[in-house]
Amino acid sequence: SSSSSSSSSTSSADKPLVVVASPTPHAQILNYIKDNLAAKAGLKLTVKEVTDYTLQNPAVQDGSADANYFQHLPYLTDFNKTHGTSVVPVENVHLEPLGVYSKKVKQVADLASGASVAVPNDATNEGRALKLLADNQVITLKDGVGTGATVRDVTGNPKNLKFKELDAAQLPRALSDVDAAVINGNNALGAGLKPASDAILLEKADGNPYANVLAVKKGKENDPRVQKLAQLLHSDEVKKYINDTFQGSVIPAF
Amino acid sequence: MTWDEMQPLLQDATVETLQMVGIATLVTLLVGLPLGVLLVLTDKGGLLQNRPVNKVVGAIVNVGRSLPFVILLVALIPFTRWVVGTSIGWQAATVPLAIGAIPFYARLVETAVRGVDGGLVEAVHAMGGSTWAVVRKVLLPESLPALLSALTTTVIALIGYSATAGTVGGGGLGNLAITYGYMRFETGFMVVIVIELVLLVTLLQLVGDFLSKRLDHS
Amino acid sequence: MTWDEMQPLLQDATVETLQMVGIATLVTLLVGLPLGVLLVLTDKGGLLQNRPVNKVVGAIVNVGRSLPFVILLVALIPFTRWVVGTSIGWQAATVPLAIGAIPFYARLVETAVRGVDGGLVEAVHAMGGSTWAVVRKVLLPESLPALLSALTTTVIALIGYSATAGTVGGGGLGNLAITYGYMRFETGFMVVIVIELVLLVTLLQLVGDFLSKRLDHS
Amino acid sequence: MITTKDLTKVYTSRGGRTTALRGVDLHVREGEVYGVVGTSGAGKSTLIRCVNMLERPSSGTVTVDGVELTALPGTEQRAGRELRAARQRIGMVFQHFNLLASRTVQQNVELPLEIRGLDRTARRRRAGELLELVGLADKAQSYPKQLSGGQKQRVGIARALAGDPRVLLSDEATSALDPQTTRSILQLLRRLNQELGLTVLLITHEMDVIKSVCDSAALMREGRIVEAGPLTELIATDGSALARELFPLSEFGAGHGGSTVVEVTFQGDSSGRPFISQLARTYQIDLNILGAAVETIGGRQVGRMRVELPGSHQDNVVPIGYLREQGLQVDVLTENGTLA
Amino acid sequence: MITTKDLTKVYTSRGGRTTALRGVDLHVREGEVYGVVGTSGAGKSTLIRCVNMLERPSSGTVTVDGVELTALPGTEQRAGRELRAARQRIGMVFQHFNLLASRTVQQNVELPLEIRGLDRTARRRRAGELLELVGLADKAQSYPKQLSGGQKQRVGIARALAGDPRVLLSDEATSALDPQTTRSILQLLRRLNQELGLTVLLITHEMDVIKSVCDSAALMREGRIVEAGPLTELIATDGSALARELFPLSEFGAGHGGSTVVEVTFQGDSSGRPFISQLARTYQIDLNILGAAVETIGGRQVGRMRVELPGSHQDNVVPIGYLREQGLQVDVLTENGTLA
Ligand SMILES: Nc1ncnc2c1ncn2[C@@H]1O[C@H](COP(=O)(O)OP(=O)(O)OP(=O)(O)O)[C@@H](O)[C@H]1O
Ligand SMILES: Nc1ncnc2c1ncn2[C@@H]1O[C@H](COP(=O)(O)OP(=O)(O)OP(=O)(O)O)[C@@H](O)[C@H]1O
Ligand SMILES: [Mg+2]
Ligand SMILES: [Mg+2]
Repeated sequence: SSSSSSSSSTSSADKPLVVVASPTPHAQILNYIKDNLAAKAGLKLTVKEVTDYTLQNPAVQDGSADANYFQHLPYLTDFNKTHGTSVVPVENVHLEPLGVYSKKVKQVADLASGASVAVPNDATNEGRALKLLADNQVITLKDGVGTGATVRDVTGNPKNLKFKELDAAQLPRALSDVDAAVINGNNALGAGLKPASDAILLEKADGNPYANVLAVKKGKENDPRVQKLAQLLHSDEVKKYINDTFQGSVIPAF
Repeated sequence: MTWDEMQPLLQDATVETLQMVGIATLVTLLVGLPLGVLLVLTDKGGLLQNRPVNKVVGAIVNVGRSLPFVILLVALIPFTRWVVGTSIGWQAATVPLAIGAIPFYARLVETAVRGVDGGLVEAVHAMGGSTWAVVRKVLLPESLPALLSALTTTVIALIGYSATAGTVGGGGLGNLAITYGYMRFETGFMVVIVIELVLLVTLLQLVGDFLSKRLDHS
Repeated sequence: MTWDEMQPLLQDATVETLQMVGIATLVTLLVGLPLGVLLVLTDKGGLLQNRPVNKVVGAIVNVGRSLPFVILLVALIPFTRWVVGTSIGWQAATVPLAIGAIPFYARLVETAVRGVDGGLVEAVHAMGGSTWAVVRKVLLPESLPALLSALTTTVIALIGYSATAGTVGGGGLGNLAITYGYMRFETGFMVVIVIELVLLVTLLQLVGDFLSKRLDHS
Repeated sequence: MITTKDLTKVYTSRGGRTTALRGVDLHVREGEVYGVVGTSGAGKSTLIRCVNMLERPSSGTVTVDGVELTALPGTEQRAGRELRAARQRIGMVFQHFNLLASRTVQQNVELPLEIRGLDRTARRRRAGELLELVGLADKAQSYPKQLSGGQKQRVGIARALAGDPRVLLSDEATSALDPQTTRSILQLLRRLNQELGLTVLLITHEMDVIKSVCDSAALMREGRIVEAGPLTELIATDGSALARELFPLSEFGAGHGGSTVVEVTFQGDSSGRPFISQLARTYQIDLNILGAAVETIGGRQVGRMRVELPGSHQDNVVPIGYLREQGLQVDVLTENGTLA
Repeated sequence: MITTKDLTKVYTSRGGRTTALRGVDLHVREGEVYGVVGTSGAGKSTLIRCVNMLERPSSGTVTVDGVELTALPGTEQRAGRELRAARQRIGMVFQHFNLLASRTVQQNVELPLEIRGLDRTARRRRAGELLELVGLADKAQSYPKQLSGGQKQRVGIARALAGDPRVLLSDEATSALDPQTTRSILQLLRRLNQELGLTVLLITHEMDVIKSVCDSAALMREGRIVEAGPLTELIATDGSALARELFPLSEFGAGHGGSTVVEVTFQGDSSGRPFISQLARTYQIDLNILGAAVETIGGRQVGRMRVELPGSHQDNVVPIGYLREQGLQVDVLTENGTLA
């Protein structure tokens, strides 16, 4: 089939570059490039939206796709280690700052003892949400847990918070049923929350390891089409598009 | 992951699954059974023939079968909150589970009740029995073994559905398999959970078949 | 979101749904039909009575019905890649869809084929017909209307399942409803998609019922 | 007890309209066993189902035990309260028994009593009595599938009697049974009729059933009753189709050339007289019996005989006159064996 | 044509073992119509199903048209190639017709020919001939549900004949039909038997069926054949249960006090003699005929009469002796109407 032949390392330059991506904001950004910038740069781009994290690295590894764009570096590293894959990052693209939101309190410190806090239940976001709370001294985590921390790794919990693990997209909808929720930028924005003003706690952009990257199978980093896409992702037009479209829930990481 | 780490997770998840599926089954039975009987009674030539009611109920049942579960779940949030007071947790998961299973069970009930010999209905009419007597003395008791088989099928389907309960923090075995085994790549753990699921389902099927056969005097 | 923005998305998704469901249906039919017939033939008192085969096939079918769909999907990745050459896209989605639908259809086929009057089987035996003649001349043609109804039910269930196809980039209407309506909070768009789904399902049910009735001469 | 007046029934379906009854006047007296016969499709089942309103007649009236059922409100699918009350006084026995597989024999018999709202103890007692009556007391706790066809039908009869009906309807109650079982069911019906004074309206296509239990009978053809009356009267009726069905003589021999063949039909007392031997002795002729069917029906002897007299018709005018004087019906057959 | 030797059949199920056949020796000659009667559960269906191996006998042999079927390989569920070939020469007609609802009448008749592998044109021609034969040529394109019971059974017969069988088996083929339709089906069977020289083995529980079409008959009871032979011989046999079933006299009158009641059984020529009137004239007595059943079966007159003679038994020794001299079988009844 066409997708497997494109996996040969000497892929011809005029074949479309197949990129798998999560729908928001990754595929949206890629589609902006495809519709507005790719033709000028002489790049043929095919974007495939895949909602499942776990499939995207194998798809790149087995040649079903040329590149993916959905993950941050800690996840990629972890995945390579557990699955023996050799997917490498090309460039950082954007950051989706995680924030703590609440309809009940104005700051984290006001959370009462035994308050309920909803966190995402997926592997890339749960550990990150807990780390945000840990970095702000709300809880402490077991030493050495990486990005894959779960609520079971919470060792110190002075406020005796009750954690609820929910689907990331469900978090804004459940906000009125909990005292606070840790919500991804894109989901917050979709639900009409403004990260900059509404979050009672927000991830910092500087030195944040959770920037989402464009990644390819090792050895394809120098494919001219990949290089072209990387350049376009770092263009001013894309930066402006991200800022205009996502209003701070997604911020350019370049 | 060691067995000691798995054990409490498994135990909690098992309890959650049983709670969710148990309550959803109860609700499904209470709503789906009358709905299925209604579909038969209001059909053309039925005892309470009523085309509009039949068409509307039939359409609702069909729609219920075709909507993506997550959409159903979202659409139901206000209702769920009204019923159980929250939109998260296993209690909240029971509502969309039941609502998803009701049309499924109602169709199975319809088929089962249609299987009852029309001669028996006529016999009760000839005795001077009312429609209610027909339902209570003939349609339900005569189709009981089939209704029970249908319930077994529904419970097994509910166990499958309940994997989605994780979306609203409902937990359960299916969710555990997805979050640990699948998203965090604990393949060994996943296998353990799948084995537990298969055992649970097989047990349910055996018990259901046994009871259904015991009740069948035909 | 305006209609002009929705329209191309809807169109693509509709095509994807029809492709996925169409191919999965075909595969389900090709595998599920023989499997269902096999379940009847190998059962106790059946023409090819064979307890081990019957028990094993029955168990596989039961397990297939109870596994969370995502787990099935992941477990199948190597197989999917072997069959369609890729693990993403709508082609890849057809594999778990079909595998999920096969046990469902097989059970329905089993019920339909069991409904054929044993006297007809005996009649063919008395004429000197082989088991194959019984299957081809009696079991399949006589249960055709029921097999068709069962297929309608399966296609509708497949449309429901296919919402999960987004997991592997299969797209389709259900996935569109989830990504836009659920993840991006475009409620208006979600309503449009749900209406299209409901229309599609209702249409299928009507066509299925009509054909089944036309083929029924009993 | 049962009276229908100008009853018609038209079925309408996609296929078109079928007229099943075309003006039926049926009159069943209290305490009699009344049989209805007729070819398939004649409308027998439709008639009996109109009697308890399982089918609503298109026009005409049905009166059972003084109540005009056609005047009571309700549809075929949903009977009104008064019709339901009236039905409780009419028992019905079905060809395929229609017993509930989920209930024991006793619970099946209790069903009409449950519908009437009797309490548990009263129900149990009444069911016990009835099972005793039909000879199934020992099967009270069995399920229908454990019974033979005849036993199932006995349960069906016990159930039909549970509500102390004045009238019993039966649509081919014995058609699914073998002759021996049929006989025992018919004896039971006859006994119930005599002991309880029950009025029975039954449909059958077995002439033997009519012969052995019915007081009266009706013959239906194409939605009409073409003959009806007490059996003994029917048999005496010249050219009665029903009588011919009851005593088919078609296979009787045709006699030799040069002789006269007559058919003698008689009923009641006349057969008590030895007319054959009297004829032989009075006229000193040898009578040859080619065919005969003589039976005891309803306690009276009835029958037909085909008798061969030596000589031509002219030669036998006197003997034939003698037979007619005895009150016998005599038909002279032509050479080829048909009635002249 | 059909011979079974010491056939036994034991069914084993959870419930236990049922012995349905206990050593059956059946012999059906080529070209005859052979009837089997017996009470429900006697083993009739089991016997006929053993003839074409739908049930495998537990022991004993079955030979049809020279082929010993019991020696051919295969199980009940899966017949071997040779048994399948043998079955193609044995037609079977079922009580409930067993027509395929999904096929037209013509396609139903073509089914055995498809199984034999005939081509389309040949099949169509043969089906056309057969439908002509059974009088349903105009219904070729109808579906079974559009036919009446009798028409369905005609299709069943046409189908059974499609493979040019030497033997036709029929298990209660007319039990689901009304008497008129039954007659037409029986006439058809008789005609096929005479025109095609077909051997027919049929099961029934209607004595009328035996009387009207069978050359020979067997009576089964509890898995055994208790009586068998040509009909005329059976009737002449003293104390034949089958003859009694064929001519039931139970409803005949019992006579008055002070008289002697005798039952006279005769067959063939003896009935051609006017023994009743001869007796009357010779001994100058009045004979009263209490009951009579005289018919023509297989062209011969056969029958029974219950006759009342005046005076006690002693008084009638001479007349009874006279009757016996005529070759008639005479049984003297006791006062209460049973045979002495
Ligand atoms: N529900 C119905 N819808 C349409 N036509 C019907 C219906 N029931 C009976 N008929 C028709 O009415 C006529 C009389 O039928 P009915 O059943 O009363 O006959 P029957 O005398 O009982 O015959 P059988 O001896 O076969 O039982 C037939 O032509 C039959 O086809
Ligand atoms: N498949 C079976 N399994 C067990 N017992 C059976 C089976 N078929 C028949 N029998 C038993 O074998 C005996 C003979 O049955 P069979 O059907 O041959 O009787 P029959 O003479 O045809 O009766 P009927 O007149 O009711 O058709 C009965 O006692 C019956 O219960
Ligand atoms: Mg009828
Ligand atoms: Mg039988």
